[in-house]
Amino acid sequence: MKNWGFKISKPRVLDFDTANLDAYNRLIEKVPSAHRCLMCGACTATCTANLHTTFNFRNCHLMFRRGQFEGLAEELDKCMLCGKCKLVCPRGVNTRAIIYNLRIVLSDLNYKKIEL
Amino acid sequence: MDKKVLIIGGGPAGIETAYSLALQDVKVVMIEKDANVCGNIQNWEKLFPDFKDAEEVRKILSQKLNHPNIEVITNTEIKNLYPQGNLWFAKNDDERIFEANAALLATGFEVFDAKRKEELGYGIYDNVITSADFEKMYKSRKILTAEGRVPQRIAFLNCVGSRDEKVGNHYCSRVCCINAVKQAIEFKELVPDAKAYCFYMDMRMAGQFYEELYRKSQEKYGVTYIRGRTSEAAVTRDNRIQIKAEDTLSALPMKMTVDLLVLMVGIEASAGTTLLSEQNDVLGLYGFAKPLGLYSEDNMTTKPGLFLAGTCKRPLTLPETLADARSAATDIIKYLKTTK
Amino acid sequence: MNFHPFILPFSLGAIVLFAIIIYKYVSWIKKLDRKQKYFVNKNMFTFKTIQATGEVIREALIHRNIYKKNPVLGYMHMSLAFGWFLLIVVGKTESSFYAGTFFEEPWLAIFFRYFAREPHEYFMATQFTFIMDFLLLVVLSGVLLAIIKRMRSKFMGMKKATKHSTFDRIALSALWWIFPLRLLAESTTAAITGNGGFLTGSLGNLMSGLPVQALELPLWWAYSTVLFAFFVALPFSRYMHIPTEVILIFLRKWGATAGEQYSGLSDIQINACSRCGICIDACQLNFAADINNVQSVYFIRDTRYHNLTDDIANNCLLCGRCTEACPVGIETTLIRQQMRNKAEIPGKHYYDYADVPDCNSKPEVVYFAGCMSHLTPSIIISMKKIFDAAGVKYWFMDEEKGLCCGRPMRQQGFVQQSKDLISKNMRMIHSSGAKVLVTSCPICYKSFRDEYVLEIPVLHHTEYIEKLIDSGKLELKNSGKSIVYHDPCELGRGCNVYDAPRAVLKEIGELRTSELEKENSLCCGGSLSNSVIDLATQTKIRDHGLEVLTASKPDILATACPLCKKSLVHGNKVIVKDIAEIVAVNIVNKKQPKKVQTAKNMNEFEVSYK
Amino acid sequence: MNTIKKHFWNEYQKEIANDNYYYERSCIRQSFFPGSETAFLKILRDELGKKIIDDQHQHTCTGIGYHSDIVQFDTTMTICARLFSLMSDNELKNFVPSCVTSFGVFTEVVETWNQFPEELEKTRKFLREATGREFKIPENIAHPSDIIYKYRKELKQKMKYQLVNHKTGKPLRVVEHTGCHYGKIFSHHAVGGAEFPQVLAGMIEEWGGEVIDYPERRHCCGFGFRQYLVMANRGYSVANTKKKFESMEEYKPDFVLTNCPGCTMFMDRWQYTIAEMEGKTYDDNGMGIPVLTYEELAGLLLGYNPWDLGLQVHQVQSESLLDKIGIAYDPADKFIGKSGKFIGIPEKPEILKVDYDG
Repeated sequence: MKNWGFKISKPRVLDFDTANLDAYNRLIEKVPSAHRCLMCGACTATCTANLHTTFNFRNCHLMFRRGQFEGLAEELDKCMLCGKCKLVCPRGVNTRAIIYNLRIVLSDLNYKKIEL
Repeated sequence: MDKKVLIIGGGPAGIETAYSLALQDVKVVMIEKDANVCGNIQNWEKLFPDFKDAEEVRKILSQKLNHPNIEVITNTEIKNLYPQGNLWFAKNDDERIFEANAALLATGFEVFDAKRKEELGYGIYDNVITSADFEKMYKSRKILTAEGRVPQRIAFLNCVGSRDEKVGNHYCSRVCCINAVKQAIEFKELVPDAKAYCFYMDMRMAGQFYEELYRKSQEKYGVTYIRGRTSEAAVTRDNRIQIKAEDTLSALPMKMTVDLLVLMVGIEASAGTTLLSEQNDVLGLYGFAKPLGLYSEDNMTTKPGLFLAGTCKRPLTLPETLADARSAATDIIKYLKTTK
Repeated sequence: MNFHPFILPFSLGAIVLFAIIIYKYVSWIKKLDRKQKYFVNKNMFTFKTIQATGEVIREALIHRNIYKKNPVLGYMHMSLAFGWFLLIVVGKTESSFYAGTFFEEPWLAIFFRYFAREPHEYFMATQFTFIMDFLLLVVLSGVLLAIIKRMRSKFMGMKKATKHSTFDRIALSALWWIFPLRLLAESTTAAITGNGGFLTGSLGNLMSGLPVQALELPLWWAYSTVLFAFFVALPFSRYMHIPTEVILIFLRKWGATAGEQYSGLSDIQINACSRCGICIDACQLNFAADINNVQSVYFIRDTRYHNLTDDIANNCLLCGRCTEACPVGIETTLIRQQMRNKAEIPGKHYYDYADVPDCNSKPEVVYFAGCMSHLTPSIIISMKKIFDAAGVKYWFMDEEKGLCCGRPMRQQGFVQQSKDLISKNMRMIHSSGAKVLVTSCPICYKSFRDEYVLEIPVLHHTEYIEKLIDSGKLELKNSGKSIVYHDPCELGRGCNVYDAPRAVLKEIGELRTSELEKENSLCCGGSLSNSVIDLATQTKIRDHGLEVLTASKPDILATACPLCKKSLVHGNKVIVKDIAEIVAVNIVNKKQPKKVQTAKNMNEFEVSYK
Repeated sequence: MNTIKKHFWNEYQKEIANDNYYYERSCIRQSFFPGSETAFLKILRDELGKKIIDDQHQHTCTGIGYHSDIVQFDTTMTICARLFSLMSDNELKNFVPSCVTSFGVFTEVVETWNQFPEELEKTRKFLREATGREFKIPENIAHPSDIIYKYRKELKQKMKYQLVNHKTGKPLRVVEHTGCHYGKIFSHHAVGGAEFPQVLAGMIEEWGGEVIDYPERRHCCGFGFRQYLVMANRGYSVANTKKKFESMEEYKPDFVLTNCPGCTMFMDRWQYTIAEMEGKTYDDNGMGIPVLTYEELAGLLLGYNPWDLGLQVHQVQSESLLDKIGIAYDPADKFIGKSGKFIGIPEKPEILKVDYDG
């Protein structure tokens, strides 16, 4: 392969025409309450992991909803499943189940290789 | 007209209906559980969106009660309301019985008890207050921390007890957003150098002049609005309050230490509303009374002769409540004319 | 030789049955994990084995546990199991006497009346005939009860009966037919030969008008054939619990328990499930939320037949009520955790980002509030007050930078992640050099007790407060308020802490009881472990629980778990307080200066834990 | 094009001089697409009979340096002024810059002088001090594509071929791409303005082709001056080209027509880069979509020899297009230069398919 000294920049646009928006349906099957999220960020605010690192559950959920999977699995690994976020959600979204099921859906989508 | 109407609740809705009925020669008995009339606006100092003195409104409303057709009974809490034949009866704890041709529920609202959101620390930390507490403080034009300091940084949290499935209140209380804007401006007028922040999920500025006031608060008073629901408050060593939210627009978790935290408590059905609605099978969602229909039947109930006015039905602003009260009076008169 | 071709189905079935059972036994034992094998080797030749034998008789034959829970159901099981067992034992003895040797044809005992046609002169022939008839009557009464139970489960005091699989149906139908057919076959023979007892003989007399000669052989064939059907279906049906329960009792007595990974013991436990359905009645999802296809019995069935779905594995509060109720003693919640989520990556460090602080002070106590307690700041503030009032020097380990205890990950099946968190927390705890670890969260408490290897004792704050009261460090006044205590699942059933919270509450108020307490207490609905149900379902469970708890209209509903508190408070029905909060407002100010704990005191403290 | 659009672009018309042009050449076209400018002069002189001066004293307009923030605007104005004085030397008033960047620069300079007369005075002073020259502002500045557009009908009369697939009889599907600096700086100096540039579309439609209207039609070719020139930004440059091609791909264009040196260059050459980097081409055959200048296209249709027009030095080879139109060509002559000497065969790309064996 030639060394070009540069790479084609990835577009930063959210392309709703090409993004994988169907994966979200698989999450909804498992956690129907995910629909109700109004992106208030209460979950991110209370997150225990946030005492140590920046982890934004709301944004992960949103990115997944928008079909943006890159780096998501690694990001979700920061979660400790402690469930505080579930307690503060004003819309009764089962945030903890979202994370747990996101891990499964993402690994099914091959965004995370399972090394054994 | 030789008819009598029983009005339960001496707040703005009750007074306005009473006066409208009195003008039409209907005898009115208005029963208030507290010592004073005017209900929740007694606790308010200024009103949104025009900063009108609540005192003025109270004066006007109280004067209306001087009408000879109106009898005001205070310190009497109705515990039982029931129809018998074409008449309506109301009883208090002392078994005192009131009788009338029609009854109006104007039992209004109570502010949400912020202690139920323990994570926000109301009743646990000294420097967490509610919007109602703010209003009381503002009467003396002194917004101070528990230690008597002038706050240099204040935060208003919207949707405390509203739009929250965890406390069972799915609805929007309608008044808190604009109230937060009003109180933030009041605070900034008192302490121009201080910083005021307002945390919101959505800013709902649907009333007339609301958007203008919102804009003014940003432009003239520099109030900062942060889109993110605050989910936790903790106390610092110096008794300030550290809150955690996500600044959702920058997608970053944030924390902020403030001198005073104001919880914009929502509207909940009052205990009387729930009790009397339940007795008469007109209990709707969240403890509010349920009108017969949403449109022309908004003041009527399934029970002939039982009418509703004001915030016993749902969260309403003061002007909406007064308009609703007058419309209830029209329906009551129509009813009185057609029934024996 | 006493032979007739009709014995062939029975013999074949018996051979198949024993072959399969032996194969299964061997493969399960091979699959036991290291810890379980260690316990087996250690305790196999001890008194425990004799104890286990006793238990086998009590449980597998007499069914004492079921009897205690439901006498009619207990009798049904006992009459079938113990009755049949005695039929075999007595029948074998009888046939040995008849044949004059212990090594007679193995099938002789089973078809004895057919072969022993003339009233033979063998030892105690009349007595044997009487006993055998009596035993058959006992078994038949059990069968009758079983049929009634199937038809009308309410009659047996059970709300829900388990739904059955195909093998279950075959085995069950066969089981129902074995003894009526045996009765008919023996009675026809008795009618022909007159070798019957009070039951078979009488029935034989009644049948004298029938063509008994023609009926005799077909009935014996039918008897043998249903035995074949039962034996062959048994290993694949729920009746596998009969041979499996025996091995489970031995393993349990030897000290083996379910570990974090699915093992041979888990296999044994799921095979030991008789699908009696008692767990369905115990489950709140069933009686408070009308979800009745996810209970342990179904979970275990699906696990056994390898068609477990995530939705069933995850739809459980892990409250432990079913474990408590299970007559066989299957560790249902632990096995459920083993079966949850297999997609994990061994050896990966998940929480490297965690920058956990070491303790700089030299505290007596490490206090770990737990994640959830940060949403109930009142509990934290109360604990601080209590520590201060008792003059205890403590380190609030997760005040600023806490980590999760690891149990939520474990409950969801992510063992590796859980271990990562545990090792980080252990380092912090040990860095303090404290003598005791106190936590406010029962979930953390359970984790500290069961999954951590700690050098210091761990106490839930209710236990700790009790110690403080007992040692005179904390003086409380009685508030005179009436209090009902809600047992948090993880503290009560999880850690067997029932008395300490009650002892503390008795000091500060009038403790009232509620209908379902201690082992039978209800889950508040706030359990994190169920990732399937939504808020509306949780609310149903909570409201039902509140109904039970507030039946006596107490002033305060006390609990000892931030999650329970949060859940119950939102019910908005009664004042809900954590025990720590009630204690904190009822401390009597002794006005004694805060003094530093002496080493002597600390030692006393230590002794009292161990 | 629907009627509303048509109505809309008609508001943007410009005055294009009839005759007597001063030609200002492009810096880069002569090396990248050497046949184009020659063809233009030939068309003007031979086909249309116009007078156009191709001055040997001319020089850069500073466009690339100016848009890369290297050359100051004062310098640019002075250098442009010298070019205008050269035009004045030839007693001409109609300025025709070959390059779209230059067209933008000259328009901007003249517009500046109109708005700020003091700048004009300053420039006169600078030019005088530096060279002793005086200059007149051109009466008309038109891009060569404007002139071809203006005479598209006349040229059509002389054309041997049409933009029609000679086998199927269907019009060829063409992507037109006007350089950003043609209409996006001063839309009233462009035929059709910035939104509906008509200059190339008009030629295509007149000569029998069909213009493809695709979503990213107005998007930049990707050059972007410093985006390409600074290597750290180059990924951004190619990303924009990729975006354009992704957008046009499903319309299956037969070729791309451009009027700007940079656009021709980058839409042609980046196809090679994208193919080599990602293995992706935007046609069905892996050969890329030919990119032509309007002069090359006019020359082809007029029957000029494709190799004289310089099509062999394009990255994406155009034989497939010639076959579609039915233009006769001799493959053996492809790499024989004007002098009759063999000019060598370019290295063969790894992924992008070409007709030659390099």
